Amino acid sequence: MPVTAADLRAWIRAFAAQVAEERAYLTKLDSAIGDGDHGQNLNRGLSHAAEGLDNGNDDLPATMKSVAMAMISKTGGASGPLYGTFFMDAGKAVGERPSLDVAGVAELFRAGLSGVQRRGKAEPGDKTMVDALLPAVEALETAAENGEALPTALRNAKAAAEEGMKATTPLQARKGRASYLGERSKGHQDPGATSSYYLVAAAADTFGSSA
Amino acid sequence: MPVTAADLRAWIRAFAAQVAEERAYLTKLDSAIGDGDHGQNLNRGLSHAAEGLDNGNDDLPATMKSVAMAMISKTGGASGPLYGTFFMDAGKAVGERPSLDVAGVAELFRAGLSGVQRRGKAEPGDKTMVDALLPAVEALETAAENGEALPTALRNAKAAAEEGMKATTPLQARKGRASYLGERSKGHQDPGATSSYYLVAAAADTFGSSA
Amino acid sequence: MKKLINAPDDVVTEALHGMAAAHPDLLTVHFDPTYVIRADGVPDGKVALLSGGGSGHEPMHNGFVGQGMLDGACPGEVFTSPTPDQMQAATEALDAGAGVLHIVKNYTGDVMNFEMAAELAEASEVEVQSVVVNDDVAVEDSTYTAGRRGVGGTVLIEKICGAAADRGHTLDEVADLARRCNAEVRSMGMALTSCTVPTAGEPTFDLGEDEMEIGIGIHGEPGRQRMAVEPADQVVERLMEPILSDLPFKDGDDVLLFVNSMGGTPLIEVYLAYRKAQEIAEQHGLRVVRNLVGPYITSLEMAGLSITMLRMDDDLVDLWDAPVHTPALRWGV
Amino acid sequence: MKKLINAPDDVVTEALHGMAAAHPDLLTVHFDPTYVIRADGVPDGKVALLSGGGSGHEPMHNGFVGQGMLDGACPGEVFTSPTPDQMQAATEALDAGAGVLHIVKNYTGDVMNFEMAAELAEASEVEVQSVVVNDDVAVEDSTYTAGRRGVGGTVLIEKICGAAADRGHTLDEVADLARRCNAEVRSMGMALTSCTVPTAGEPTFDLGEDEMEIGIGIHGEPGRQRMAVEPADQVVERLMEPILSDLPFKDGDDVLLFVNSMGGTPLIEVYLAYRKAQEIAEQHGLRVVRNLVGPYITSLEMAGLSITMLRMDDDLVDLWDAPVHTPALRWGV
Ligand SMILES: Nc1ncnc2c1ncn2[C@@H]1O[C@H](COP(=O)(O)OP(=O)(O)O)[C@@H](O)[C@H]1O
Ligand SMILES: Nc1ncnc2c1ncn2[C@@H]1O[C@H](COP(=O)(O)OP(=O)(O)O)[C@@H](O)[C@H]1O
Ligand SMILES: [Mg+2]
Ligand SMILES: [Mg+2]
Ligand SMILES: [Mg+2]
Ligand SMILES: [Mg+2]
Repeated sequence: MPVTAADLRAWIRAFAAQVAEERAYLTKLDSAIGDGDHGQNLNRGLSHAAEGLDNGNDDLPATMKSVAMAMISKTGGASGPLYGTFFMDAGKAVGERPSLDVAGVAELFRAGLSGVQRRGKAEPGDKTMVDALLPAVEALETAAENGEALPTALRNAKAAAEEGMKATTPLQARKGRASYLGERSKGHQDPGATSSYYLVAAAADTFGSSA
Repeated sequence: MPVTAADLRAWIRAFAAQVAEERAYLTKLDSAIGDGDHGQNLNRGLSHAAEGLDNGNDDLPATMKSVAMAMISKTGGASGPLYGTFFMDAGKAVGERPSLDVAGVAELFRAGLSGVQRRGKAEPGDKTMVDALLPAVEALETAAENGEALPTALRNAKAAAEEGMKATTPLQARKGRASYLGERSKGHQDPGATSSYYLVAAAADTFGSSA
Repeated sequence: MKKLINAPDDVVTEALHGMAAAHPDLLTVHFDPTYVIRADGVPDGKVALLSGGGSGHEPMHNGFVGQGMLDGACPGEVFTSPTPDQMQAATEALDAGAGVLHIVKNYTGDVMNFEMAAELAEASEVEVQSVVVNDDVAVEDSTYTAGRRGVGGTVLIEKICGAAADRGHTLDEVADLARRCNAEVRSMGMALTSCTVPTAGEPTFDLGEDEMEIGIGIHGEPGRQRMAVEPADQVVERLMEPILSDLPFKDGDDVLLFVNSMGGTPLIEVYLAYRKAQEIAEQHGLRVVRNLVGPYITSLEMAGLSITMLRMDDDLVDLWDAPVHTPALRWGV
Repeated sequence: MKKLINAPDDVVTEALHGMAAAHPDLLTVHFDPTYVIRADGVPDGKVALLSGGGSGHEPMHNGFVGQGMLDGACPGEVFTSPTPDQMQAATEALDAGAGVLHIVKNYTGDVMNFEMAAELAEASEVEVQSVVVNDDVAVEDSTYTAGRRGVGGTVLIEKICGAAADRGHTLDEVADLARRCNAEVRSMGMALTSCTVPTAGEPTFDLGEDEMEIGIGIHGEPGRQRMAVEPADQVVERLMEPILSDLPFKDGDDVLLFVNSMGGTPLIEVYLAYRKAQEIAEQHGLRVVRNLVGPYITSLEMAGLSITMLRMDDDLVDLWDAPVHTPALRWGV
């Protein structure tokens, strides 16, 4: 079954719930190589975003835009504009379609990732959320090419994001606050890559099951 | 042998040495019920006083006055004016005498104590240096009346001062900084009574042995 | 002990050299004996104001030396009263023919040392009056104590009397004004952490991670009560209640509300506390006509807060608003 | 965590209420979206200055809002960049026909959020220029980092550009001046202790009792080096050396020397450090023509120090001396 606006809302709610649960963990990761607020920031933005979904309509881009605006205006920090732009650009990409197939979901994530990169200028390997998002996007695109079903595609994407997230640990940060640490940023998993993995995982757990 | 100006200088040096050695202990006592500077204060005042003795003459009151002035101008806090007045008034009391017998030493300490009480208005039992000085003075006066020798007189005075010092522990302070603590000042030995015991003990150890 | 210092014995002297270097236009620092006086000299015929006390309360008092506040200050060692020779030298340096007011915080050491300085001044023929500030309601004012401590009220009295002296009031008038203010001001403080006297090297008292001291002084003296840490609003209530009831402040009173950091408490928390303090004052029917918020009378790095309230009238407001130009307080100039 | 706060999530809002209550003559605080603007309004035709950033650096930036400095500030959550809607609302509220200068400290979050706000302003037809301050020599300025952080230099730039705007300079001129100052200012900081973000509840980093961090930022980001605590004079040398060599400052230069407390370090230590900093500057042949000493850009209760030096010329001195009237900086008014 294709992804509808209702699924997108379930996705955001699942992402918000996961971040709320792992808030302290995300903040702990950010304390090690940042300033100890990533969990709070995302939780603040996402709880507003999830609230805004309650009076949701069935319009895909409108849903994404309301999430984007909540993220932009309530998150703050680096992650606010980055996730805000993710949802903003993702929403534009899916356009007026009533629902999304695997290719549509891949387009959504690709557009979101491009937004993150346009805004933040991070390259793969810079130890940022890009490092979790890019493998997920690539997994989705491969799955679309190979005609995989949505659950499989998302399972692959989730696994790829998880791997990407873990692979940030040995990296030296070149973007964001962690880059100030130079060599000392090595040996710590990036908080933003971790939350981005949750974003992908939440999609797998919701779109995957609805399919 | 009677007490000469040289003995007074030896006394002050012995007092200064004892305070220098117990500086941390005095400060610890003062941290418990005061502001943690009694050891530093007295050490600063007494090391200047002891230095001033190097170009000492054989004039008793001049010796005492130079100690008084050093204590007043270098100690600070409550103990500076109190010990300063002790030595100032003690010096005036011994006048131009070339040396002191037991009665003279008793007069010296009585005058010093009166100075402390004039300056600080403390009564016995207020948990101050008075509680160590007064028993010592009384012991000296009794010894003088009974015609005791100087070593005995001073041994008695030292024991009395020690007892007075220890007896400050259960008292509630009614003067000085410790009085702010009210009931909570109970159970701690008074730092000033402790240094006053050293003052008496130093006299016993120097006049006593020179006698 | 973690401090940005060199040898513990040199802290006061080195900090004074720093003040002298930073504010040559405002302050002149003398050593041996140590005192700080305004760089521009006391105007002829003006009553001079001198205060002093242990160091470790910065910016008090040195930071309040300049036009319209103190003319001089005698810093002692950390938390240790300065000595009579300092006060005597400063008094003579400051006298511009109209006498010198000694503003003394009520601590045994300060009082006795200033007393001896006043005795010395008698010999030198400089007219001296002394005013003892004792605004701390944490201490019972009875014969069973050394009396109430002088704390936050001192800052306000120094500012207001500085303005009066600037306007040409006589020594008696300025001294009376100081006593009148002292009668109308009350303070109370608390601490979340102890401070560490540099030469002692260890915290003066130990507080558990979940404890606070209510009714502390400004020298790391323990307070009158140790208890579990509470939310800021409750802490502020605990400080305001005895202040309000002691004077007592009455419905309709105009007040100056002064919320002070003990040194280690950052400004964000001081403003947060100010919010509640003003709210309580207003609920009590008071009109907060002036305020002061920040670290003005501190206790080294101690984390904590004190609150001071002074009952105001139009005269006092006018004197408060008068120009002042010192390192720590400046307006109208 | 020991703080004078209520709920950790309410810290910023409650502190802002306190600021509003304490300074109604200077500041107006708006909520939802949150921004602070000068109470007297921006004079017609004057360029407006807006800054902003995470809270926890008090008095920066809210304490610098008023005449002759910032016209407005957008406070974020503690150590978290504010959001574009705050900046957008403040920008519109401030525009007095001559445009709005955004003064942005170089942090990824601040830069991106201000960027989005500027994009929004384009739609609204308010003329906006942005200047990014990046004076922190602790960070290597390379493509391998997010670039140098904006720290102490920001305070000086806000004061100097505020004066220029007050004198009627155009948006382009004020923006140029800000960039010129930014090119001439360098900073470096260190910490003896970590700070604790209220919502995190635990220190951002752990430092042993005998350790310090050199090259820290103002958000509790660990620094570039952890080492044994040294005497203050050596610490000051460690901060001054990279500042002096980076610009580089040259024999005969006039400078403004700014020694800043990170929050928990008391003023006595800041002055002690200032003494050494000025000594080093003078040994280097510099003339310290102006200075600033105290807690102006802090990191909550972090104990530590930062040093900032700005190369001055007569124009800059004149702008520095121009009247300023804000909660935290005031002279000439
Ligand atoms: N330029 C960038 N591009 C992509 N992601 C970035 C960039 N800069 C920072 N990030 C991500 O943002 C995360 C930090 O977010 P957060 O803590 O909310 O913001 P801040 O650093 O402002 O406190 C980092 O872990 C990193 O993954
Ligand atoms: N009024 C007084 N009369 C006699 N002794 C006093 C009085 N006040 C204080 N003292 C003594 O002074 C001691 C404290 O001295 P010190 O620590 O040097 O001064 P301060 O209290 O000013 O820091 C107390 O322990 C007490 O014995
Ligand atoms: Mg962060
Ligand atoms: Mg003491
Ligand atoms: Mg003392
Ligand atoms: Mg942040």
